[in-house]
This record gives sequence, C-alpha cells and structure tokens, in this order.
Amino acid sequence: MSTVTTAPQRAGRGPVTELLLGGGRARRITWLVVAAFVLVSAVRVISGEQALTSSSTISAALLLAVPIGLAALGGLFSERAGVVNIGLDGMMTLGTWGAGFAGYQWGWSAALLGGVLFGALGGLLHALATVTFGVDHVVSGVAINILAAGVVRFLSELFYTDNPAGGGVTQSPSLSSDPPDFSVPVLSSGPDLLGHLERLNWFLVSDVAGVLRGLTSGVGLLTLLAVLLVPASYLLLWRTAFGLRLRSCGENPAAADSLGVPVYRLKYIAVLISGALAGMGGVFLVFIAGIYREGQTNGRGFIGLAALIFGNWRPGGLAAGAGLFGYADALQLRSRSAVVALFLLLAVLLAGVAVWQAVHRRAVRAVIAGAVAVGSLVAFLSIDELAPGLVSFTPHLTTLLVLSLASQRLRPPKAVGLVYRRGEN
Amino acid sequence: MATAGEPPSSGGADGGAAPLAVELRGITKRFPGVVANKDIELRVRRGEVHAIVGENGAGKSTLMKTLYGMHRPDEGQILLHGREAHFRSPADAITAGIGMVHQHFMLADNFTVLENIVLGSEPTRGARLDRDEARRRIREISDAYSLGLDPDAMVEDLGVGDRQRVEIAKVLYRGATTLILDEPTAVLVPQEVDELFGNLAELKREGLTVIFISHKLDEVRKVADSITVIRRGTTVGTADPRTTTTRQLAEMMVGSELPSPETRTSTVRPTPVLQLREGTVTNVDGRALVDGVSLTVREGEVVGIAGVEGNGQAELIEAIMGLRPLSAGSIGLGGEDISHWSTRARRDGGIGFIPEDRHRQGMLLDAALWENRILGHQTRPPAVKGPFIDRKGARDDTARIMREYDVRAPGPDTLAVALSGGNQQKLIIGREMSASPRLLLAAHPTRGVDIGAQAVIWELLKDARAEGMGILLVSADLDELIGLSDTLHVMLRGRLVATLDPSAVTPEELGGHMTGARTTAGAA
Amino acid sequence: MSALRRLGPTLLAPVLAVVAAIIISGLVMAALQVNPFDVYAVMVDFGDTPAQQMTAIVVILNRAVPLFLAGLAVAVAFRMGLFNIGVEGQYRLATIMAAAIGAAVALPGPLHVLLIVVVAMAVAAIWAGIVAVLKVTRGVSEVISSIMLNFIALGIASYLLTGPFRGSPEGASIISTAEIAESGWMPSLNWVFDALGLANPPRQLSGFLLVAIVVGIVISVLLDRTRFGFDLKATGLSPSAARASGVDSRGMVIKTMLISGAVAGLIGMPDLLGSTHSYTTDFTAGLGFLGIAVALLGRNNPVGIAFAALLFAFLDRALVPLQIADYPASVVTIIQGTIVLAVVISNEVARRIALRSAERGMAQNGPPPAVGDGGSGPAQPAGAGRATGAGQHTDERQEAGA
Amino acid sequence: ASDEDSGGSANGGGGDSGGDLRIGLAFDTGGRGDRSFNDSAVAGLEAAVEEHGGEFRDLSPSADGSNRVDLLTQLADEGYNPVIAVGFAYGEVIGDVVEQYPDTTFAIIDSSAEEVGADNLTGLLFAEHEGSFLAGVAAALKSETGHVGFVGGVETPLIQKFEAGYVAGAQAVNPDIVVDTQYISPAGDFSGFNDPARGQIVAQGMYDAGADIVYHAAGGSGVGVFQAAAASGGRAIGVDSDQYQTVDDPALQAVIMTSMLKRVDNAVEAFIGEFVDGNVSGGTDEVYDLSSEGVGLATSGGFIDDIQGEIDDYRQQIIDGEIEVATTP
Ligand SMILES: Nc1ncnc2c1ncn2[C@@H]1O[C@H](COP(=O)(O)OP(=O)(O)OP(=O)(O)O)[C@@H](O)[C@H]1O
Ligand SMILES: Nc1ncnc2c1ncn2[C@@H]1O[C@H](COP(=O)(O)OP(=O)(O)OP(=O)(O)O)[C@@H](O)[C@H]1O
Ligand SMILES: [Mg+2]
Ligand SMILES: [Mg+2]
Repeated sequence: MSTVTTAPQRAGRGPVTELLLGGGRARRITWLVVAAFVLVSAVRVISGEQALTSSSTISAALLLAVPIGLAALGGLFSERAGVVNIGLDGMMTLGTWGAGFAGYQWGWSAALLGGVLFGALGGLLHALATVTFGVDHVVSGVAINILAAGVVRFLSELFYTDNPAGGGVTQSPSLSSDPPDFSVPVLSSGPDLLGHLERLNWFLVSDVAGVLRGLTSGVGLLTLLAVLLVPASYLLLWRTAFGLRLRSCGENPAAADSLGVPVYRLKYIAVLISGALAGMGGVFLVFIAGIYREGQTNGRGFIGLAALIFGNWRPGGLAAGAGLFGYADALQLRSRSAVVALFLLLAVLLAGVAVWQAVHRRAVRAVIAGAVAVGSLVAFLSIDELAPGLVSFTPHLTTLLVLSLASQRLRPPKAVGLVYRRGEN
Repeated sequence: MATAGEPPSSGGADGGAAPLAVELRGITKRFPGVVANKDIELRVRRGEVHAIVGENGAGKSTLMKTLYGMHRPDEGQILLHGREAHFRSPADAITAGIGMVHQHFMLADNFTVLENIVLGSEPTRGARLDRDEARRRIREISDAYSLGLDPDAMVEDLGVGDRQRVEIAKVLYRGATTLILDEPTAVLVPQEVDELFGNLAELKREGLTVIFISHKLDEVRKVADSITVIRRGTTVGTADPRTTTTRQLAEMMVGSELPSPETRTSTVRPTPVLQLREGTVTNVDGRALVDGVSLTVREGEVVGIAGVEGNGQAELIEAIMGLRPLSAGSIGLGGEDISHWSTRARRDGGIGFIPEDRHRQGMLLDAALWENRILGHQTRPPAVKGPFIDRKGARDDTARIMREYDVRAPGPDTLAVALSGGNQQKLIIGREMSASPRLLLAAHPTRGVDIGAQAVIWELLKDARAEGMGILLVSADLDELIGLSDTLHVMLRGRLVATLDPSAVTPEELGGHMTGARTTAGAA
Repeated sequence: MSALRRLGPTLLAPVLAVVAAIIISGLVMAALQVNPFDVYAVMVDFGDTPAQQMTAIVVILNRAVPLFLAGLAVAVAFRMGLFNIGVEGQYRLATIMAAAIGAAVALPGPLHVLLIVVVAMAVAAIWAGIVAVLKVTRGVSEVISSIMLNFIALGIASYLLTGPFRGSPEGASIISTAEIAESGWMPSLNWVFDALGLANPPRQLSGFLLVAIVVGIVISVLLDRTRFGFDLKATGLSPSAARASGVDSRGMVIKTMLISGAVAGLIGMPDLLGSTHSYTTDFTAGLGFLGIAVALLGRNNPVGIAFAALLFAFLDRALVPLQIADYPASVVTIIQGTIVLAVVISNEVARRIALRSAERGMAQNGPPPAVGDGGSGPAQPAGAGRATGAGQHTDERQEAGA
Repeated sequence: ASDEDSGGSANGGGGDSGGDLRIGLAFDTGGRGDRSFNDSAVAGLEAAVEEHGGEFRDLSPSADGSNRVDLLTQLADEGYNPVIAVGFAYGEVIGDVVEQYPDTTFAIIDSSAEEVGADNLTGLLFAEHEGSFLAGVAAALKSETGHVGFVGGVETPLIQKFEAGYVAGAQAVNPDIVVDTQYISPAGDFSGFNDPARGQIVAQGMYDAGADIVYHAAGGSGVGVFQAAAASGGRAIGVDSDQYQTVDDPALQAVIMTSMLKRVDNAVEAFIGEFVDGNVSGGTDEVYDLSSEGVGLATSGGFIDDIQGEIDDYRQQIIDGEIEVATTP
C-alpha cells in the first residue's frame, strides 16, 4: 500500500489550555475542574465571600443553567443534523405557553407534555421551512421568533381572557399541581450533614459540601431529567446508529443520502427533537414560576445557542457552558460583593498566564497578562461592590473572557446552515 | 472492434457465456431544460469490468446515478440479472447489490473510516452501534481486498488514495455485487492506479461486476473487458478494448484526434523568475510539510512537480502564493524578495494562479462570470477603475476571454455554477493569462477535464511558455507532467527528492520516485 | 430589452413574495377566524382627511428609517458571512454616549449634530470592532461574542445612565441623560409637504430620512460598485477563493464589522436627534433584532432592505387602527411573522424558478459541443431561445457556437 | 376579542348622543389582562362607566413600545375624551400629544404633569413609599428572624420609591432589622418585570440567608418570589393589587401575608368623575396617598389582623405628617 504521509493535523492550542490540558482528555478535564475548584475555594477563604461556593448559589446556578442547557441541547440536535436553529427562543416561548395551558388544567405532567409538544410544533415549522422549502435557516429562525411571540399572545387572548380559572393575556392560571422535587436524605435533608459541613467555612471541605448540597437538595424532577439528558444525548448521538445517521446529515448530507440514509426525515426528526427540548426548557421556567408568563424566556434561547457554540457542539461542552453561565449569573444575583471576588480569581489566572508566557519568552503577551492581572488585583482590593448595571452582565463577560482566554478549537458540523437539496450537490 | 452509431448487439458477440448483470434499456433522464440521458442502452455482463467513456457532460454520471437509485429515469427500464428493478432510493439499489463510488468523494471528513463505511447499514447490539463488530468486518474486507484501512483513522487525515479505498470499502461492506466507479483514477498516481486495478482484478475474481468511468483512455483499454461510449447523452456504441485503439475511442467520443501534451522546442531563457531558497512550511504542530525546498523557475520554463498527493505540493504552491507563511527560507520573484508580501502584492507583482481546487479557490460559484473575471485581479484594469469596479470593462473583457479561450456559456452574466468543469477551468486560465503574469502557478490544470478541453489547456500553457512565462506545474497526470515540463522535480514527504529529465523518464519510473520506491541516486 | 430580461427574475421574487404573503397570511387569519379582507382594508386605510393620510405616511416613514438603518447594518456584515447579532448593543451604547456628549458640548447647529452622529458611529464601530478583533485574534465565534456584548452593552448603558451620565433630576420617573441643546436637534422635513403642496401633518417627518437615504446610497455603492465591496462579497461567497485572490480576510473581518457597527450607530439617531433629545431608560429597544429580519427580508440588498423596512413599518402602523377596528394586536404580530416566512419562502421559490430558467437558457446553448465538432451545436433556431424568455442572451450563443 | 369588553359599557351603540362619555385608555406594555396595574386601570374605568354611562376603548402598544404616541393620537383623533395613559413610560411622549390636541383632556398615571405644564394634562401619582412603609412595618412586626427582604423588578426611580418606604417602615419598627434589597435587572433592562425564574432565585437567596418575609415590587416576576416563599416556608408581601386574590394557587395564597395596594382603579374612577363634573383642573398632579386611600395594605387572608392596630398607628402618623417617608433609598 502506498504510504500516505499526511499526519493528523490538530489546530493549535493557546497557552492556558496547553498548560492545563496535557495528557488524555478525561484526565485533563478532571484536572482542570479540580484546579479551578481549589482556586475558587482559596479565593473564597481569602475574600470571605461565602456566596462563592454556598449551596444556595450552587442550587441557583443549577436552576439558571437548566433552561439554557436544555435550549442548547435542542440546538445540538438540530445543528448536528445540519440545521441552524436561531429559533430556539421562539420554540422555548411556545413551550412555556404549552406548559401553562396544559398545566393549569391537568397538572405538572401534562404541563411537561404540553410544553414539549408546543416546542416541537415550533420545530416542525422550522423543519418545514428549512428542509422542505429550503429557506435560509437563519431567516426561518428569526421568523419563528417573531411568530411565536404573536401566537402565544393570540392564544392567551383566546383562552385566558375571562377564564374563570384565572390568567390573562400575559399569563396563564396557576399550574394545578407542582412537580415533585428531591433531596438526598441524611446528606441534604433531615440531619443535613452537608449543610453542617458547609457552615463550618473550612477551606475546600465546606466548599465541597456547599456544592454537593446545592446539587442534592430540593432538586426538581425536570432538573434531574435535564441533567440526565446530557449523557443521554451523548449516548444517542455518538453511540447509536441513529445518532451516526443524524450527525452524518450535518457533516455531509450528500454522502448520507448516497448510502440510503433518509436525510430529510432525519433532519425533520432532529429539528422536532430540537424544538421539543427547547420547549422543555420553557416548561422548566413555567415550573419555577408555577404559571406561564409572557416574555418569561427573556432571551434564554439565544444564550443556549451561545452555550452550544461554547461547548463546541458537544453535550458535555454545552453543559459546561450552561453551567458556567448559570454559576456566574447566580453569583451576581446572590451577592454583588461576591462578584468582586472574581477579580481575585482573574488576577490569579492571569498571573499564571503571564508566568507561562514569560517562560515561553513571549514578553509582550506576558507583560499584557501581568498588567491586567495587577489591574484585577487592584480592582479586587479597592472595589467593595459594583454598580448594578455593571454586575448584571457578569455571566456574559465571564463567558466571553473564558472563550477568549481558552483557545478556540471549535468544529461546527461541516454542513450546518447549508440548505440540502437532493441531487444539487 | 468498435461498432459506432448503433446500439450494442444483444447477441453474445465475444463468446458471451456470462449472463447480463445489468441491463439498461432506453433510459432517458431529463433535467429542467436538459436531456442528460436520451434513450441509453447499456449491457454489462456478470463478472466483467465494463468501462463507460464520454466527454465532460456526456451524461455518464447521470446514468450511473439512475442505476444507483439517486433519481428515477423518465423513461426506460433497469434490469438486474434479467429482472426489472425499480429503485426509489439508493437504499433500494444497495439492497439489490449495487454500490457506487462517486466522482466526488462522498465522505464525512469529521468521521472515522469506520463511521463512514458503516453509515446507513450499521451493525447494532440492542440500540447501540456495535463498533467492535463493525471493526471486525471492515478489517475482514480490508484484508480480503488488501485495502489497508485503519477503521479508526479520521477521514480528514487521509490522503486521496486512502479515501478512494474507503469509498470502495463502503461499497463492499454493503455486499455489493455490482460496483460503479465514477472516475476513480482522476486523482491517483500510476502506482495507486495499479493498486486499484489490482483490487478490481480481485473483485472480478470474486465474481463481482464493475462499471468503470474514466477519461483516461489508456487506462480504460488496460482494465476494461468491454466499453460503452456515450456522447451528448446517448449511446454511440460499444467497443472491444483489445481491438480498439485509444485514438479510435477518442474519435468515437468526440470526433477529434487524441491530443498529446508534448512540448515543442525548449524556450527556456536564463533569467530566473522564481527563486525559492530553503523554503519550509510547518503546520501548527511544528511539523514540516514543506521541508527546505529550493527551486528556480526561469523565463519560458515549465518546472513540473511530481508527487503523490499530500506530500507538500499543495502547501508549496500556497506558500508561494502567500496563503501560508514560510517558517524558514525565502521566495524571490524576479530578483525581489517577496517572502513577506501579501497575496495581493504577489499577484500584483506578476504571479498568476490556477488553483488545484477550482471550486474552493478559483471561483465564486454563485457569482456571474464577469465577477469571476475580477477575482484575483481586483487591483487592475480592465475590471477596476480606481477604487471602483468597472462593470462594463469587466463584462467586455469576460466576453473576450470567452471568445479567445472557447469558454462555452451564454454570456458574461451567466452564473459560474452553470458551467461545466472544463469551461470553468478555461475561464480561470483565460483570466490568469490576461494579466500576463511573469510566473504562473498551475496546480492540476486539467483535472477532471475531458480530453477536448485538456488539449486546449495544454496549448494555452505551451503558448504562454513560448512567450516567456515561467510556469510551476503541479499535476497528478504524469503524461501531462512529462509532456509539458522542461525540468521535473519529485516531491516526497515535503522534500524534493529527485530532479529528472522529462525527455528521458517514463511514467513508471517517475511513479517509482514518487512513492519512494526508487532512490534519487540515478536521477538525471 | 436585455436589461429588462435581466430584471425579470429579480422582480419576480418580490412580486411573488408579496402575493404569497397576502394569501398565506390570509389563510392564517381565516384559520384564526378573522376576516382577512377586513383586516387588509383596515391596514391600507390611512384615514379620511389628507392630514390623516399624511400622518400615516409620516408614521410609516419615521418607523422605517431606524429599521432600514438596522437592516443595513446587519446586511453589511451578512454580505461577507458574518452574523452580527450585536447591532442591538452597538446602537444602544452608541446612542447613550452620543446623547451624553451631545448634551455636554455647545456647538453651532450643523456641527453639533455632526459631532453627535460621529460619536455614535465611532462608539458603535468600536463595539462591533471588539467582535471582529476577538474573532480574528482569538477565533471567538461572532455569534457568541455579539450576543454577549449585547448584554454587556445594556449593562454598561444602564450604569452610565444611572451613574455618570444621569441628567434627570432625582425623583423623576424616567431616568435620562441631560437634554441636548437645540443646536443639536435634527430639523424635521415637514417643509417638504408644503413644498409639494400636500397637507402638512401634525407629526414631524424625521429629518434623518435624508441621512438614511444617503447612507443607503453610499452603502449600496460601496457594496456593489467598489473594489472593497467586491472583496467583501467574494469573501462572503467563498472565503477560500477570496483569500486566494489576495483578499486579506482578517482585515476584511475588521473593516466590515467596523462599517457594520458605524451604520448601527446611526439607528438611535432619528429618535435622539428628532424627538427625545436625550437617552432614557425607555429608549426604543429591539431595533437590532428587527434589523436581522429586515436585512434577511431585503436579501441583504439596500433597495430590498428599504422595501422590507417600509413593509415592517406599514405593518407596525396597522397595529393601532386594527385595535381600533377591534382586531387583537396579536394578529398583527402573527401576520408579521407569517409575512416574513411567506416572503422568504417565495423568495426561495422565485430564486429556483430563475435558476431553472437560467439552466434552460444554458441548455439552449447545449451541452458543450465537442472540440473540433465546430459549429455543430444543437441545431435550433435562435428564436427558440427567445421564446422561452429565460432571460438569457441568445445572441452570444451564436458566437459561442461559431 | 376586546370588543365585547369595551362594548360591555353601560350604554350600547357608540356615539348616538353627542354628549356621551367616550374614554380612551392606552396601556403600558403588557396590556390588558396583566392582573395587576393595567387591569386595575380597567377596573376603574368600568366602575366609572357603570356610574356615568358612556363607553371606553383600550389600546395596547407594540412590544417595544415604539408606537405610544400613535396610541394617544389615534384615541384623540377618534374623539375619545378623556384619554388616559397608563404608565410612566408615556411621560416622555405625552407632552407633544397634549399640545396637539388642546381640546382633549389627558391624564397620565405614574408621571408628573407639572413637568409638562399643559393645562389639559393631569398627572395621577401615588405615594408608593407611604404604602410600602406600612408593608415594611408589617414585615418587621411579623418577622421572627429580624431579617426581611425586598425584591425589585427593575431599578427605576419608581421601584426605588417602594424600596425606600419599605426599608424605612421596617426600621421604624425595629432599628436593628436586616433588610436585604435586590433588583432583578438594572435600569433600562425591563426583563426584570417579567422573569419569575429570576424572581424566585433572588428571593430564594434571601430566604436562604435567613430572611422570613420578602416584599416584592417586581411585576410579573413577583410570582417567583411567592414560589420561593412557599418553598422555604417563608412569607411574602405582594404589590399593586391584592395579590392574595389574584394569585389563584392556594399554596401561594397561603404565603401572601398582605399586599401593598396601589389603587389605580380609584384614581381612574375619581379622575373620570371629576371630568364628568367638569372639575379637572389640569396642569397639576393628583397624588393618591394614604390619606386618600390611594395606597394601603390589603387584609385578605387575615394574616395581619393581629397587628392592624400598630399599622393603623403608623398610617395615622404619616397622614398627620409626623413621619416623613423618604422617596429614595
Ligand atoms: N442535477 C442536475 N440538474 C440539472 N442538470 C443536470 C444535473 N446533473 C447533470 N445535469 C446535466 O446533465 C448533463 C450530464 O451530466 P453528467 O454529470 O452526467 O456528465 P458526465 O458525463 O458525468 O460528465 P463528467 O465527465 O464531467 O463527469 C450535463 O450537461 C448537465 O447539464
Ligand atoms: N445541480 C445541478 N444543476 C445544474 N447543473 C448541474 C448540476 N449538477 C451538475 N450540473 C452540471 O453537470 C455538468 C457536469 O457535472 P459534474 O458535477 O460532473 O461537473 P463538474 O464537477 O463541475 O466538472 P468536472 O468534474 O468536469 O470538473 C456541469 O455542466 C454542471 O454544470
Ligand atoms: Mg461525471
Ligand atoms: Mg465532472
């Protein structure tokens, strides 16, 4: 056989990633998480900001991350099948309405079903436009966002004005039953061992306890489901024949078609799942509020899209993106002074970068990183509390910073966004 | 002997003991406004290698797509082993034992070899994709037909030869008994072609039927048991490869003589136009893709670079164009050091570029021809006046190119995507020539182009050379390389490993150098 | 003649689109048990008196101006394949900066306005430039960074408005920047009505209409007639081919985002300079997102965007009369969404029809006749090509075949 | 859908007698059916129509509120008089409109007319800080942990008035009380009025930190605050309308200790009454405060019956001017 000498080409890594990510992938990630955790714990001890790792913050982070993560998962299915989904937010909106409508009449399980169904309807429309009619994916998504806003308002007018059960044009009556939630006995309820540990404020130990307690107390059914959906999506997309076929539609639909893979049908299924998951994100919001409320999604669909890209179109990655966002958001909602402690975190991180760059004789970069590190330190020491306007974008800025510090090895599905027409390739 | 002008006789002309594996009767396929296939007849015997030849756009691929169920014929019948078949999709054709290797690779780059092969017919255990089973079966096929595949390699990391074999494995994996290969050799070097033919022989021995499309008539005669010639959408006849000459075949196809790429007398002048010194290109991991290459192109000289694809030729060309940075070494253009010039400056400085992949680097497919005329020449007349685009100038000059270079299209406002590959290529060449570059980088200038257009392109290159243009030619077509070049380098793993005299070397020798089978010692 | 033929398919799309949109949204309305004919009648009823009709036109134009600018900003980036979702943040930040600086300085008339506009353009361009720089240097996807920067801009604007730029008295129900002096106001265009002998409506026709027209023309020329525009279009169509042709793709990303941002900076100006004269917490939001829809509807082409902006403005105006006529406001939103989808679908269909006819024209020229087969192209009377009216130049066919 | 509502006015057949009362109402974004502010205004209208006859027409602005001027001018054009604008957002645009229609009488809720200075515009203002003071009193009296909270929707001057009064009230009862205050979104980002999930999370943080009573002025996000209260066994104080009545979930009713009432309905009804009587002075603001029962505390559910006496004391002190409640935190 001829020797083909093209060796694997891997895109370059930035310094931070290189520093932290040597070795096998699982090991690298574990190490990274542990290092980050120790760092945060240390910052908590130094700054005295208990909110950094309190169970209250962590459970809030989980609540904030779940709808974003569900939207991102929705995006994952659709984009892996080659269909860009800017309409996630609209599908989520439909999901909130469906959940409210079914929920006030038949309780929480119907709400879940209703929201998922309504979201899927949005997906169906998107599939119809993009797959059958070959409309530009972004255009269709934008149109669905506009349309969804009108549809939910219209339906509310139809069903909720003068509804004896309550509600109005901007909100549904209350759900007639609440979804169950769980706390792990002994650890987080009853004796509440973790809560005890958390209150000791020990370095690392209390942080671990806080995080664990945040993740194990009062966890809603849907949260549990959403968390499970992440590995489930991975297994479905990467470990089954169905997943392989679905992904092939996003990589090279013509190749898939030539092997008898029903590309159109799969794209339809994927976009339907996408809408259903986004709708489930909407259901989650309805569960928290106990009602449907117009405008409840507040752009979370877009954040979900960002989390999807952040996570390199992978379930684990997007979960990390949603988690990071949720954490930063929870922190700024919990405590404005805790946000200031992030400056210390940034200072430490950038100092590390500066040293790394200096070792590699990249003087300019080292100096820049060092200067910013010093600036962050000064900010940490001199600022007590940030103005509300400035705190409000903590999660967004954090996401952006992480993205620009970590190097980009993003790999979108190759045929994503391209309209596939059989025989035109 | 060729029987032109009439459908193939149904009788067993050459001791036809073998029954028909595939029979196409009166196939007609219309696209909006185009009749791609008209009343085509094709008979393929079981266990033979049956070649289909015809110029670009003759309708070969369309016919094969019909047979593979990718679209339905408007008229006519498909018979498999004597029984009529109706395919609604490739899945039906696959079930019926037909497999197709497409003209353009149908591979997902971001998938592994295994995933590409099993896609659509995955072995499963429960709901899970059974990778172990898949791996086992692929190894089996790979060993049986000596394809040498690594199931877990990423396709993006493979060279063309390997990709080709992945395509074949895809078909074999599905248990196809009839294989369609659409121009499988266009991107292969002779050794790889030989290996492929070895594989085909293997398949034939196993009783498989192969339908084979190629523009390389020598090859066709070498490997095929029988030949069907298609011209402008319809069968013009069949031919017996043992009794028909290449020339006769070509005449059946296009009614013209077979062109040859031979150069006339040497026109090399002493002034160098391109001087590359110790040029090195590394990838992001720091591995050298082009490793200390030095070469000189003089005025009126064609310098050919031979090499198996993926040995750094593409990177070399890109480095000279300024599309990749040199990590070491220098590039001189007519005495000036251009190592740090931008691509635009290099173009302005007199470098013309015929890219290897015309769709990716040479054209804006969704733009009109006159806009494509401007591409790469945004800084100079006649297409541009100051900071503004001169639409009229560009249109007029496009019309001139179309006239002078025989680009067949309705007019400068036609979208480039509507042109056939050969016509696109002629437009690119015309465009690059009209700036009268000092140096022309020509990468695979005739790839996938039919022999008619090929001849035109060769003539154009020869004329340019005679006028004193320096040409750096990269090609996988060894006849073309040997015929056009004044100097011939062989590139292997990023280095120039041999310099050969084109007048003395045979394609087989050249192929030996390219794969490293021969050492550089005896090279001219 | 040939120009008309070339125009044929181009005109077909919008006409088909509007017809389809009317039919589809009519069906949707019928499904919602609303009489579409009545709704359409209300929509096109601009009032009884000339003053009312002119008012309606002014309302539409005033709404169309920022929509047009927003669409233009999005389209510039779209042309080269960049998805600038960040127009929203860009114009909001630009407007508050411009409002604050405009209120802080005293300059003679036109200069004052010019300064405010330039500040707005610069701020928005810088904000968009961050997206470009992050993309070029760190490979951050412009989709994420512009979404994130939208929120960051909103936060910063909020901080500036409540903090350093606060101009409204303590306790006022709306927080705003200090009011810009009258020299910094944009005069209205209502003299046009007098000049044309039309009824002068009580509403002020935004003077920014002229600016928008000029910007539209400039952008149109820039995109379609200049080398820069060619490079931009080429990069959008095929980044790899553009690079091979000598386009500096990184530089293009930055330049394009700067231009897109600069146009985005203008979005808030009609309101700021024409009516509010200060930035407030209630400053019109969401124009950046609508701009995406407008740009896509207008197929990234300045003239198309102008029509799309007018269409949106027309639909927006109908919101009030429809409510007066007892149709729920949500119907209008539904119609808007439906029209966007309908227009887009019919665009697509029209494009395909045009492509078909182009192919047919191609076919008349035949599959390329073989070399040396000189002149034996498909024997067809030249008229056959014309008869199909496919918008192709049959004349050249003779040349090619000969 | 809205025709039956507006047609539901006492006197059928619009415009048959020239002297008929035709009232125009322009909603804040959110529009009719928000079960709060806008609906309260409608309730006032309905009561007025009940009393004086006539009809009314209500219009909702577009989602981005860019057509507020059109709503007002259309209503005036159609001959509606008086025209009432609901929400301070109209404050910015109403000046030009009232000038353009000098013969129409306008009123604006939550925005001062004195700034505009036109004599056909009346501002209907509320002393939210006074009502909130009482809410703070109630919270402090009822709190067992000495720790209460306030969740604001958007950090606007209006909502800050609620915060200022509440904090002052709580501290008046217990100077050592801990009052957590937090806004869901900063000024200019109106999502804070419509995000129950964030409302829940913010309030939950307060309960987690030890607060047992949380007062919200967060519009639609408030239901999240109630959810958090229910989940943590705390209590909450509603706002604007009697939310004990408007929340239809019994589990949430159980945690709504009281609501700070803002009687938009009263204000609207009173204004129309003045209009009918020809008593609208114009160019001035009418402030609805404790003394005029424009603000107050709801008693539904009976949770604050036991402290009613103390609350009434404070109310009287405010009415008498003995306590001056600040309007900014
Ligand atoms: N999907 C299609 N839609 C419209 N026309 C098509 C399509 N596919 C092919 N054609 C037309 O059919 C004709 C035959 O094309 P085909 O691809 O079969 O040629 P070919 O013989 O394979 O050429 P080549 O040697 O270049 O591969 C062409 O002239 C082309 O115009
Ligand atoms: N979807 C299509 N619509 C219209 N014409 C098509 C389509 N697909 C292919 N063709 C036409 O079919 C002809 C040959 O198609 P094919 O794809 O084999 O050519 P190519 O790859 O462009 O050229 P080559 O292989 O010779 O470089 C061309 O004329 C092309 O324009
Ligand atoms: Mg072909
Ligand atoms: Mg071809």
